[in-house]
Amino acid sequence: NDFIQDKEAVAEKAKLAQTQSQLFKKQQLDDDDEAEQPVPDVMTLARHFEDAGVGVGQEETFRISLALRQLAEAKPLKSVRFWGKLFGLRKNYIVAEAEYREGEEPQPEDEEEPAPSETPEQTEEESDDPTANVPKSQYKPLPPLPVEEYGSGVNKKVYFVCHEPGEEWVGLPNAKPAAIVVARQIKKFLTGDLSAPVVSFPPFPGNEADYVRAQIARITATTTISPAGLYTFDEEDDEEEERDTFIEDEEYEGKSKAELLDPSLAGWAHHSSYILPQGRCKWLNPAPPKEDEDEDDEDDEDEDEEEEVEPETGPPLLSPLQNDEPVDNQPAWSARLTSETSPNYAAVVVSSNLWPGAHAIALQEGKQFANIYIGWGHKAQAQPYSPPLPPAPQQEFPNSEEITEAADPTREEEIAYEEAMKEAEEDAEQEEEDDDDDDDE
Amino acid sequence: NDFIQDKEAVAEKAKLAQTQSQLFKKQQLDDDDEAEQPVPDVMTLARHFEDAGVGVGQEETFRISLALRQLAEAKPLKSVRFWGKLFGLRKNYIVAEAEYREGEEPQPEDEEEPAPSETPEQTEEESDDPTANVPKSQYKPLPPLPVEEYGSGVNKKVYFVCHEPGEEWVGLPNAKPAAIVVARQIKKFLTGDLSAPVVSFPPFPGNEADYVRAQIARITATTTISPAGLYTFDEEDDEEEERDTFIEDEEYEGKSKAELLDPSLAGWAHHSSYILPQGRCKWLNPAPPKEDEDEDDEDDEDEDEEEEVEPETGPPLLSPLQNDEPVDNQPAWSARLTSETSPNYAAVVVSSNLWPGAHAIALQEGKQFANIYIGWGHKAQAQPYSPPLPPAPQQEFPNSEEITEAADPTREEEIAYEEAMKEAEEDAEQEEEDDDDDDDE
Amino acid sequence: PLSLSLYSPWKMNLASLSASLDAVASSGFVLSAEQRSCLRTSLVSLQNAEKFVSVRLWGKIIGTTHDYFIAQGVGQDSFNDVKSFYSLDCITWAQLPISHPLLAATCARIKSRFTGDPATESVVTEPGPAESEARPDVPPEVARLRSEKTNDDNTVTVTTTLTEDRRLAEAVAAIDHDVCVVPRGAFKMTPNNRVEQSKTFSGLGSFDAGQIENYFHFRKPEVLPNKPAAERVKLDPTLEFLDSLADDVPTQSWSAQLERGEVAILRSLVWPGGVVFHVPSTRLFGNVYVGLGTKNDDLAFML
Amino acid sequence: PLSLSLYSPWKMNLASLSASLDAVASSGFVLSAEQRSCLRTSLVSLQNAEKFVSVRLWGKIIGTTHDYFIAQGVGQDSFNDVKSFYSLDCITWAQLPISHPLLAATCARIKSRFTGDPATESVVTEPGPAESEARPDVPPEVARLRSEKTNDDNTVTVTTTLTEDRRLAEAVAAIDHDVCVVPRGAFKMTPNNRVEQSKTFSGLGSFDAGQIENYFHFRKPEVLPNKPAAERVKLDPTLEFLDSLADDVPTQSWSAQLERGEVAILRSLVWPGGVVFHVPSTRLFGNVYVGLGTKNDDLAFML
Repeated sequence: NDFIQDKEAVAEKAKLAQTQSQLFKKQQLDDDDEAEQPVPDVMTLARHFEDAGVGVGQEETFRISLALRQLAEAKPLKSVRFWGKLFGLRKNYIVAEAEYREGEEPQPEDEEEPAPSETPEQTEEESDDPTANVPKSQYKPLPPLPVEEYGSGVNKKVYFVCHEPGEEWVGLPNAKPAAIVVARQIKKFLTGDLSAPVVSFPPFPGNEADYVRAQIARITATTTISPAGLYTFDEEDDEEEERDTFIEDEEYEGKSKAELLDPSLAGWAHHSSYILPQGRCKWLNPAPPKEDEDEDDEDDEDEDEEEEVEPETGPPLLSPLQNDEPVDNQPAWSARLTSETSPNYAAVVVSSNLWPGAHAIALQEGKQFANIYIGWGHKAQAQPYSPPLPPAPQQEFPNSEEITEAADPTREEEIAYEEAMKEAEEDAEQEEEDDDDDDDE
Repeated sequence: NDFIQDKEAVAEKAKLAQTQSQLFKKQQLDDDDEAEQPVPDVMTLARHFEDAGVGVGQEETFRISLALRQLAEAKPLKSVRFWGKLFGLRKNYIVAEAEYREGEEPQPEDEEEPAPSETPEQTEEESDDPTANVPKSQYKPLPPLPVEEYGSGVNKKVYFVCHEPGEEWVGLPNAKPAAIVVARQIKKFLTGDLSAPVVSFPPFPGNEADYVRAQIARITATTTISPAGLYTFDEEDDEEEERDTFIEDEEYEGKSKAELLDPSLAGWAHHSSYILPQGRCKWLNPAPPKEDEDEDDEDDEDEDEEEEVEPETGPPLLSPLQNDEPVDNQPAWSARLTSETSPNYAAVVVSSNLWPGAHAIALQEGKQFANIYIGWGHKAQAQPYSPPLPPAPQQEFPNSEEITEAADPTREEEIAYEEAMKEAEEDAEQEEEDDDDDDDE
Repeated sequence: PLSLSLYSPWKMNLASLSASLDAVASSGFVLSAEQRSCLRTSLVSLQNAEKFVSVRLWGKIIGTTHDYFIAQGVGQDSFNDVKSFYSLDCITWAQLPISHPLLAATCARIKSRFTGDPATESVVTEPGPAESEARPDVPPEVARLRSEKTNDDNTVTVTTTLTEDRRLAEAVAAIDHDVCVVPRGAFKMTPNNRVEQSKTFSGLGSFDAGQIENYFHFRKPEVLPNKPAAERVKLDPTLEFLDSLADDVPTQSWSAQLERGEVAILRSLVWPGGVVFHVPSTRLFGNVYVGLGTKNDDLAFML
Repeated sequence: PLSLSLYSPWKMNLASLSASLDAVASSGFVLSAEQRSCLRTSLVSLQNAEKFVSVRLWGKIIGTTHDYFIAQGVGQDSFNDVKSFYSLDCITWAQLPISHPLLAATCARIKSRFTGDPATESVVTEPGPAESEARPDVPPEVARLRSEKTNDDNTVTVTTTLTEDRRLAEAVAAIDHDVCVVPRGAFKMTPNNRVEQSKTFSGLGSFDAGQIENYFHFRKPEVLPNKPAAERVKLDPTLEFLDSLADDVPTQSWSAQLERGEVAILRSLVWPGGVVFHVPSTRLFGNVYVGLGTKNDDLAFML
């Protein structure tokens, strides 16, 4: 029977135990109790989430908390938190969100490398296949929008994933605008393999690592929230448009549970920047005016698409939740207490109805809060998904009279034309006759 | 077979479920988050105790927390806490410690009533048994020491017990000095029935309710501790001897975990008054000098016991733990962290080695602390228990020459006496002879 | 139906609940100590009041303002005698209406979220059978909810007004149909055609536990009777008398993982939040649901 | 031996640990999430490294500075092939020495607390057998610890120097002897005289589960062989081949309660902290110890 396969399962279990046992090492108590810890008190937060019916179990959470510490020790990270868990078909992802210590950020070059599959068309063009000699398309796609660098926009933080706590953490690539744009149009199950291709229409630019990263970016942007007023913008930084950092407001006085529970959700604010339709947080003109070319030509050619592009805008960072769009006629967020029998010791939990599985809790009058996502990585939708239709064929030439083929005349037009011609002929004959007459006269 | 008995067990389970379901009622959130709650956040404290391997399980703890609230609502109580759990042979006791709201304390008379069995000898004396006519003992026992009233000494707080959360809470009688004195000399299992007699030598003055209360008093006095410095004496109260109240020290700055963990236990202080050998916290002369009687008589009679009684003394309230006597060559207390892998988020737990099962935790630099006892209610002892020997028979008369029977003479004394007598006789004869001689002369 | 089963599978007793919760925690189904306390107490009362042989926790359906906890009580016949209850606070339980095929079809059209208020009404308008067609026999409590209207073009429109508890009943029944799953050998068909729990079941092996063909739908078989006779004779009638998950349509309806090498987890892709678990080499298995109560109609695009 | 058993009793797997912990929590045995995580991981490694058929958590012995967690690994023969291990951190495990009767008697004289440092030494001086008496056959590792001295009056004094892990081994063996208990019917004697777990055991009834005569010591029987033959013939040799708790000396060695009507708890009065549990009508039973590791010699005075 399946004795050998059973043995394999047991061996796998033992191997995982071996791997995980490295997590359980003693730590020295910091001399200074107040010392900033890179990893928050995951267990305490998880207990409050558990009170809200949210979590992955105390034992797994404990292992995750140790794995986060391991990550913080292995890389030059300033802070690491448990972002959440994404279910996959064959493996699941544990996701950690981290920030590098100042001055120890990875070089941008390093980040660009792991995405060689971004433009698969190019490799095809250079290959030796027999179609290589067919006439090549003159179509030049717009250059992809530049990826926001680590530290700003959708890549303000960096994300690491592993399948089981104790296994190696794998850094995800930076989120790419094109990937986010396509991710919004597709709905795919994750497989659990970061290098798996994402087969979809429209074609997804990248593999599962990019898709995971894009979904994390979308979920983070929409569902990361904090009690309103806890953070504020640095007064010295007065560029209103592009503020994507904030500081703790020292004057925050705490919010009562009633305020945090208010169904208007005015007690909570968005903690992450909104992602624009173009897939970036900071808007960038996809085709900046090229000043060295002839302006008239351009006016003609780019009229429909790029001329005088209206910058995309979205709600600013720290906007209150009450402006969020309803989801299918239901509020975007639901707020509750974690206990109805002991409300005075309960935490406030706020759950996203747009991304089911995303939750936030607030403790200690909102001075402590946390966000988590546990789910399949899919947005809620009341209507069945239907893939987008292929775009309309591109116009090859601008529509102008000189190159427009004339419509074939209809029978009526022909008759009218023939009649008109006949009449004209008759008129000419008549005139001739008249001329003759004149001559006669 | 045992079908009917099984049915009874099922019915009992259903009945308990019915009783307990009354606990689970919703509570309104207090408008003022800061409002003083009569019951502390039992669940959070229990979670920290659980981290230390101490507790009765989350579900039972939750039911207990609701039962405490029920108690606080049913009686005029200012505060209620989960004191602990005592195991019994047939039932266990859940113990709540409470303080009445000011002005709503029970009348002292109410408290005296539930102890009618205190002096069983008296009822025997008055009964009609045939030995009633035998000569009665002239021995008048000293009147029992007065019981400390609610609010002071061992009865500073009041205790309620139940077998299962949801069942009715039963108030325990005030702790009696005589019961405490005898409880120290015996070692008995609790049965779980408050009205059960306590069969012991020396005879225990009361039933199991008094024994439970005496053990609670002893455990509380020895093992209730708080971080040193968190509380202080009110400066206005300058009677050094009898201070048994304290106030929170507003200048307390918190103690680091290292300080709370220090093996000297200097970071912790006794939070309850020491019980003197006489079974009270405030010393009382058991036989105050009766001024109206003849002083000489008294001097003679009371010489051995009561004259010039040295007041018993003990360590004052808030004494540091480091002065506690070692237990069998081991320190009286053991301090540890609740986690060795995440010490920075761990609590400090201190366990009594004198009363195994008694523990204290400190959180938030000692600003929050809690005590608990879970066990059989027995003090640790390295040597096997041996019951005290009966006291030496009482001296009926003071030892004076006039009533002392002379010792029988030994043979040597007899011989010496006889010889002395003989000699005397001979001397007498000689003298007679001499007299005769004299007469002759 | 069901969930959170154990050594005497499908009974939620002191022991099985914790063990089962342990198994499904990694799938995001956790209960607070408060909820566990309440459930243990209130489900004992429910069992006693309704004289059930056993009660079990089915799961919860997440609403926008409150969640519905669902429990089931089982009578003498664990295959046919099952009643469903819902509770908003884990303390008081109300019985759900009996599912009806007509309403099931109607409810499948509602894609909005559950609110958590059982009185919330949904109105569904759908084409009905032509006036000439025979009307199926509809019980009055169902007929009462439906009103037919003949349009000008002689087509019929049916308008159904449903309270949320009615919709909840249909969702529970629909999920049970697809997600209530038992491992091979856990139940057997007795010679007198009763489905009974097998006393000798000792669990699947570690490898087998991760294969969906070793799991069966605990419902009246639908696929099996339509299989070719040649295939059917190969099956052991005492053990393989139920529809196998391998015959599910669509074919890739499940994700199976042997998590940590110690517990087999089958996650439904059709009903996200439906989780089946089995601890290999033990009698412990069960299933639970925690989700929005709506079906995933997009599976074809998502794989 | 043993503890924390289950449907395949006496295996500590994902499910049985939680269920068992639930049952013994009311007796004051709780583990933190950290300890549970560590135990689950490290005991799997221990099982794998030592090729045990199963591992189980035995309990803990509380020391003044550290606690000893005790686990046991079981080989093919669950009755005879059991090894004990201790750990201070729930991660690394060290095997305990094999118990020896001579040292058992010596350790019974030590009444001081365990410290939690396995290297702590205790020195016990006790009268030995007269010089003329035959010396029992003592293995070298035990003999090494003992030194005999003939006094002036020809009596012999034996001085034994024991490290705490040695003492721990004897305490675990002594507690196992008295507290490792199984319900009637959970194990059976096969025709070829092997003790095997019964596959048909479905638990005691609620009433029976609260009666100590329905529990047996899982050890080589000591009382049974000395019973009158007339009594012995009344016993079922396949089920009642072990010493019943009813024959324990002293007679009142146990407190039995059916807690909450749902779990039978037997607490040892001889070894305070020894807890036996059984969930009626299920295969779940086990025992666990959490205490100081010292025997209660005062039972006669305490009842």
